[in-house]
Amino acid sequence: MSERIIELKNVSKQFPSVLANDNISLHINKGEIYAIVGENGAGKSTLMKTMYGLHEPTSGEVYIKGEKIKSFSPSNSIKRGIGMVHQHFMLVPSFTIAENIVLGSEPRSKRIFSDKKKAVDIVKSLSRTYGLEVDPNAKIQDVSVGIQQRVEILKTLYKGADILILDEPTAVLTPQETEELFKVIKRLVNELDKTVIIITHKLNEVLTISDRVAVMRQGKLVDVVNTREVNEKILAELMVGREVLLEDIDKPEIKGEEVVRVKDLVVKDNRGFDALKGVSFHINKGEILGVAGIEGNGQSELTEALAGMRKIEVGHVFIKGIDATGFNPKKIRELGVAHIPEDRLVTGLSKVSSITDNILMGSQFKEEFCKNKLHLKRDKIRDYAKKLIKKFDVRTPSEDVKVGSLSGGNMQKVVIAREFSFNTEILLISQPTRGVDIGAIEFIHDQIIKKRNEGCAILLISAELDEIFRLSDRIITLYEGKVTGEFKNGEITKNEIGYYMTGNRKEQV
Amino acid sequence: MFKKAKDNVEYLISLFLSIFAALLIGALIMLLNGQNPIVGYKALVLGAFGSKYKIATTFAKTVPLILTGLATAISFMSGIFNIGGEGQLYLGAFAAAYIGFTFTNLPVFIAIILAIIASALIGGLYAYFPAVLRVKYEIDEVITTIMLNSVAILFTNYLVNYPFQAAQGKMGGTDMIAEAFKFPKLVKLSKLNTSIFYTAIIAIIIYYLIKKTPFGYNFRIVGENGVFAKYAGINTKRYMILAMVISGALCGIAGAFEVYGVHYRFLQNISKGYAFDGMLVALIVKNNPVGIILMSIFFAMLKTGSNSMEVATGIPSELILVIQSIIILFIAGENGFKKLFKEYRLKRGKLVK
Amino acid sequence: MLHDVFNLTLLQNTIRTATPLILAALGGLLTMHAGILNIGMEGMILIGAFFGVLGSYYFGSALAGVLLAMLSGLLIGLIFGVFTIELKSDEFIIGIAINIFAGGLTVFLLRSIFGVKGAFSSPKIVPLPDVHFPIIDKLGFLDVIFNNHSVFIYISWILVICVYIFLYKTPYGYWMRGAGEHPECLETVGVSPKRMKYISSLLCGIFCGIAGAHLSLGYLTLFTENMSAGRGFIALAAIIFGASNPIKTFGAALLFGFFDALGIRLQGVGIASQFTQMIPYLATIFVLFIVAKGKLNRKGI
Amino acid sequence: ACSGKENTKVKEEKKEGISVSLVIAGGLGDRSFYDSSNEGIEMAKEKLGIKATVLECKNDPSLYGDQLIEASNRSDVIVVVGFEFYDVIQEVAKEFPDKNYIYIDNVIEGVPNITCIDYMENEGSFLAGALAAMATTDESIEGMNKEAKIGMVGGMDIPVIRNFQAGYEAGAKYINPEIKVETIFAGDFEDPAKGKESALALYAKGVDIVFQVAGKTGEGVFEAAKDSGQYAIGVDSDQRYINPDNIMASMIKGVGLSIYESLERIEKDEFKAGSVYKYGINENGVDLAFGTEDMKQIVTEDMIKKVNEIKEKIKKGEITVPEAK
Ligand SMILES: Nc1ncnc2c1ncn2[C@@H]1O[C@H](COP(=O)(O)OP(=O)(O)OP(=O)(O)O)[C@@H](O)[C@H]1O
Ligand SMILES: Nc1ncnc2c1ncn2[C@@H]1O[C@H](COP(=O)(O)OP(=O)(O)OP(=O)(O)O)[C@@H](O)[C@H]1O
Ligand SMILES: [Mg+2]
Ligand SMILES: [Mg+2]
Repeated sequence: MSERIIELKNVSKQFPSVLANDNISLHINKGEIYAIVGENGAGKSTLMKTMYGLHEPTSGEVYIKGEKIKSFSPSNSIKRGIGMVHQHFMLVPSFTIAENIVLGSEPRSKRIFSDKKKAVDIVKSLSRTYGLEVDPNAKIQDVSVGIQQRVEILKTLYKGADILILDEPTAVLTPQETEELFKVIKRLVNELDKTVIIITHKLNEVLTISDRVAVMRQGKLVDVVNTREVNEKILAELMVGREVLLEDIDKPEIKGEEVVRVKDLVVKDNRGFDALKGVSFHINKGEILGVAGIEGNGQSELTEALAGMRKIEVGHVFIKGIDATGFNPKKIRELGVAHIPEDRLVTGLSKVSSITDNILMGSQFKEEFCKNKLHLKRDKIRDYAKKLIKKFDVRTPSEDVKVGSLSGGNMQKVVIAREFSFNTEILLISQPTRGVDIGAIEFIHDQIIKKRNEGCAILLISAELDEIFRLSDRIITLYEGKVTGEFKNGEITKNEIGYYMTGNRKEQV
Repeated sequence: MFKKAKDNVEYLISLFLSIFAALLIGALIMLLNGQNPIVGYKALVLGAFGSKYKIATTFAKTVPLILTGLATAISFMSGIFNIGGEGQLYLGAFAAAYIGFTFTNLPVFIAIILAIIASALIGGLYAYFPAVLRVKYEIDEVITTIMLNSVAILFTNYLVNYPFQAAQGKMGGTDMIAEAFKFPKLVKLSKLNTSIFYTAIIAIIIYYLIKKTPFGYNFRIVGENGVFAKYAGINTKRYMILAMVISGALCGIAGAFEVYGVHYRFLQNISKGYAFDGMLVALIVKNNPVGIILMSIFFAMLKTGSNSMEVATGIPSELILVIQSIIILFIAGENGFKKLFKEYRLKRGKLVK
Repeated sequence: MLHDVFNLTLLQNTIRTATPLILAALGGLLTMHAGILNIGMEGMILIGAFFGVLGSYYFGSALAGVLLAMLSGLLIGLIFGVFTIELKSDEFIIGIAINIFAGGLTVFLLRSIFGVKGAFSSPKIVPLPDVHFPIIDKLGFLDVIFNNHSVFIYISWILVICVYIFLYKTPYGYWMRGAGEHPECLETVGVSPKRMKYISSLLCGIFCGIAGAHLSLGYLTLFTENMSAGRGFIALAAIIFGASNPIKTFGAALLFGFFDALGIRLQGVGIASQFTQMIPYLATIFVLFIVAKGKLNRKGI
Repeated sequence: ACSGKENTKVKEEKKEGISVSLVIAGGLGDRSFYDSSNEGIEMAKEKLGIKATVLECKNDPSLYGDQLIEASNRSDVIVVVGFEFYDVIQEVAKEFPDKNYIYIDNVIEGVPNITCIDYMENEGSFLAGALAAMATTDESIEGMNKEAKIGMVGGMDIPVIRNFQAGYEAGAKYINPEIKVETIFAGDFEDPAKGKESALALYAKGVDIVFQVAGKTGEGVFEAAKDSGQYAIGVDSDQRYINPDNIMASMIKGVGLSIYESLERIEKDEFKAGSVYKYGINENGVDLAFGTEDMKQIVTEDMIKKVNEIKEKIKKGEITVPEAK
């Protein structure tokens, strides 16, 4: 029998209003890749944080390398060789990548000074070794989430952890990047004898990478299975408690007029460089236009520009025939646009406000909730919030809970619930299912299709090619701020589209 | 917005416990200083509520606290920090006084309305500048408002010592406002006057604005997450400026009430930090309008009471300041104490779903 | 006339006026970096000023005064820390409470220890020494401006450099800034953000204690009630002005000192004193405006 | 038995003397104005056996009324110190017609139970100005330069302080019409550092004597004098003791004395309530003091003599001292 590198005995974690982990016992063997799956809010992150020492369990015992943990703290865990990549980035925005990677264990000169040069060198060589390219001197606030994810992984590698906990590391990676990461993980395990615990909502990834899978549901450990013995369907069923079918969806043809037209759009990114260099496209009524592209090729800037949140330098945006170039978000919304932003924590939600308050946003002046544009109808609002929570299956003890205390997937559902309920004709959707469990993905996809079938013109941006292919009627590829190809869904395969996403034009194929 | 009654009760309980703990420490200090705490606290309470006059005096002191407290609440909740209430109050007071001693022939009703409008306008305007600097030029409003306090106080100081110096009695103030304009007193000798009714009306309006209207909701969301508010279509800049202007106007009105209800003229040191006291009050109750009223009464009680406490028991007023600051510390720590207690209970208690 | 206003003593005066601000601001900017806005500096300075005088008077040594002031600052910083960090209380409230506390406590102790009210001065209070650099004796204007200042004026310059190095060149500085910007992140890399916040708050107390001791033992040799006279707030303004960067904050404090000195000197020229006293405040706003406008313009390009 | 005890107590009180409250606008410990008023009360306690309480308002206008009423409720005679009480005292005195109010530093006429004592600061500071003007050109005094330039540091730019300033300038000009008198207002009565900076700025301009009229801010003026080896003139009380080497004289306002005298008159039933007393040089209400016997004088005998001559001339009306507008 192989060595049990981590063992949990009857671990429970109680938050004031939630029992996040309920009497969990499991063990992880040295040198294995152990996957954890479960719905949003099942308690996966909490369990990982407990292993990492960020939480102290309310009851139960944790053994690392055979030793019982008495004092829970990340610094002790780091000493014991545990590293963790968190679901929500743990990076200081104003520091450079190198500074972030070495934070907490900086290379020093003369014992008290931090040695910046050495840090940069270390990062360079780490990048090279693991094939995770980053610019050590770039500031975190200026780089894309994909890069930030790499930085997170480099951070744990730098600390020399032999147990790696990865909480949804692939959520924001492109398929190529995921593939790269998995190579790295395999190498770490096979050649360097490390142990990896990985949380992911993508069941195909689980099957590709892991040796064993633990399934969690509502705080409990439902089952631990050998990966070889299961398939996606079984896992999904274990997770959600019912059958989940992410099969091709039926999309009736809708003949609709043009609703959105974008002409020669030029937009700058946060650092002042051109992020979009003359992008043009249109979207028709009842059509989903998918934008495929590797993270950081202008997708974020595109949605922001369309939503009125980023200055348009050159070019025009027409919405329903009206020149909406330079409109602010309010005016854009008044034209009938709803928007699911890429960054739900900062843009899409107010974490310190209640779910009700988050859902009310945008409807506060509507006659339904507000008499004479002056008096909010509390009861109506509360009922509405309850209704949406139920309809969109937000897992929460009550509608008064602050959004910040929800699990990631449930936060996303709050945004979707609000924006999809506006009854708008146009939807800008960015990464709708990032970090969302498979049951919820099915649900969100259904909602998007429903919107489309109702005649909505939808712009869909996603790092998930599967998602793009599953939902879109038409697909454009974006590379370095330019459109490199446009296809009807079905004209092209997932493999072929990769060429366009890496800068090759149609002619060259 | 939709806070549960249970939370409120819990808050009140822990608030009282905190105050109680602070009073215990205060008692200890008095004991160490050789005074009898029971006598001291009795004098404090009697000093604040012991007679009709004392009660009136206590309530009179709530007026500027409530107004500046509400002013703080609306600006802080919108994520823009008006620390300039003191300056706005001075300018508002002067503007109101100016109307009162210049247009002495106006009908009373008109004069008072005019004075209140003038004070609100000038207070609001004086808050408008730092707000615009913040919103358009990203200049921190905490600095500018602190600086503008000094400027306003110096400027009014100039006005009352040069162009508008009182004709009689080397007052360091303007002339008196017309006799007819003075707000009637409610209790003989005390400073309690009809401005408390106006204050109540203003408090109700602000309460309604903050708690019941979509605008109040917008103010709050702008303060809680400006990016989100902007994304959702709120003109955050406008709301921030508006919050600041309302805040300044309230401070200006507080100044007008000091003139028309208390001193009947502008005095060069008309406020000794009312705006800061009001800020404290608002912060303690987390910008809750009803809380501001209650906490203002508590602070006014401390002020009137401690005055009598000093005279009656010989406990030096400095010591009372120390005790007061401990009370403030403990009230501010209320939430923290509660959390620590809950965590402790959680550790020993049973698991619940 | 102009000569009376713009002369070397103006710069001398600038340096003297700025020093208490600099010392306090160095502390305040540490808490600022650690994510705590400290408006209790006013009270911390006052406490430092009192205990500086107390220590110097009783032990007959200015050093003892400074040490006692630092110790008192440390304690008050600890109180500040416990409430803002441990109990997560609103830092505004705690700051104001500390100011009230300091005002009351110093007056109370003044009366119970020295038996006086208002002011205490005595030949037994040993002042901090002035420092004389013979090398720049002969250098004319440099001598006037930079020589013969109280010792903490020079120390404050060294401290500016030290704090700068601490913040930007040592790991601890990174941790402190990380604690303010993203405490959870710091925690996950094994450094306690709470501890960094505590350290910042204790250091702030110590720095403000030194600022107070400098005020009551270096700048003056006495204690009077409320002698901090708003310096804590101006220091805060300097911190915000200087974007919490020690060098820029130093510059902001000097700027304020300069305009204050200018205001004093402009009184001779026939402007009502209230207007000359406004100069430092208006000038600060004006400079902020120019700087901000420049920044926006640059962004525009 | 119980009531008997109380009776004796009341009797004792009566025997002890009248009950007095001192209400001051600022706080004790300024080592000048308010402290001087308290000295009068202390003296009356000792010599007349009065019972007294002090109520401070700490410059908080919202307390003026409260403290005055509190005082009126507890005492027969209320001594009110500070021009700031102008309004409240009129309001309160009306409500307590059988109480006696002695009001210091302002003038209210025609109220039967308010007796005012107002000081002619300008006359006192005239003497200070004259003395400074004589000394500043006398190089035999260590540290003086030939230039005829003297200075003043005022707390705030308010009428009372400007009255000091008017007399000071007139006195200086009386000695030397060519003299330059520079005034700086620190803008604060509680900031000694600012006072020091203001005085240093004056000294740097060639001023060698600075007259401080600035409360606690003035403490900084004394320090500046000490540090730069130059001179200061104190105010309100005889402040030479603070630093006899650099404080050459003090212009004194006889607040304590006049309060004591008023209380004495009340004890002897000679008090004329409702009148206004102007205390100038003639009434010994203001004066220039040179410290105690054991202190070495900074100024010369001749100068003191000259000051006394000027005093006489003011008394006789040969010199009229201007007031501030
Ligand atoms: N700090 C906290 N305070 C209170 N409740 C919390 C806290 N952290 C998590 N929870 C709650 O605990 C439960 C489990 O959350 P957790 O983040 O572990 O879920 P998860 O399985 O990682 O979900 P996801 O897939 O969405 O990331 C959720 O109901 C969540 O709301
Ligand atoms: N959704 C809405 N429905 C009706 N009235 C609204 C709505 N949103 C805002 N208002 C009105 O707009 C005014 C200001 O609100 P807000 O700042 O949100 O919009 P705005 O300033 O008009 O925006 P902008 O100037 O960017 O177009 C208020 O008078 C309010 O009545
Ligand atoms: Mg999670
Ligand atoms: Mg001379």
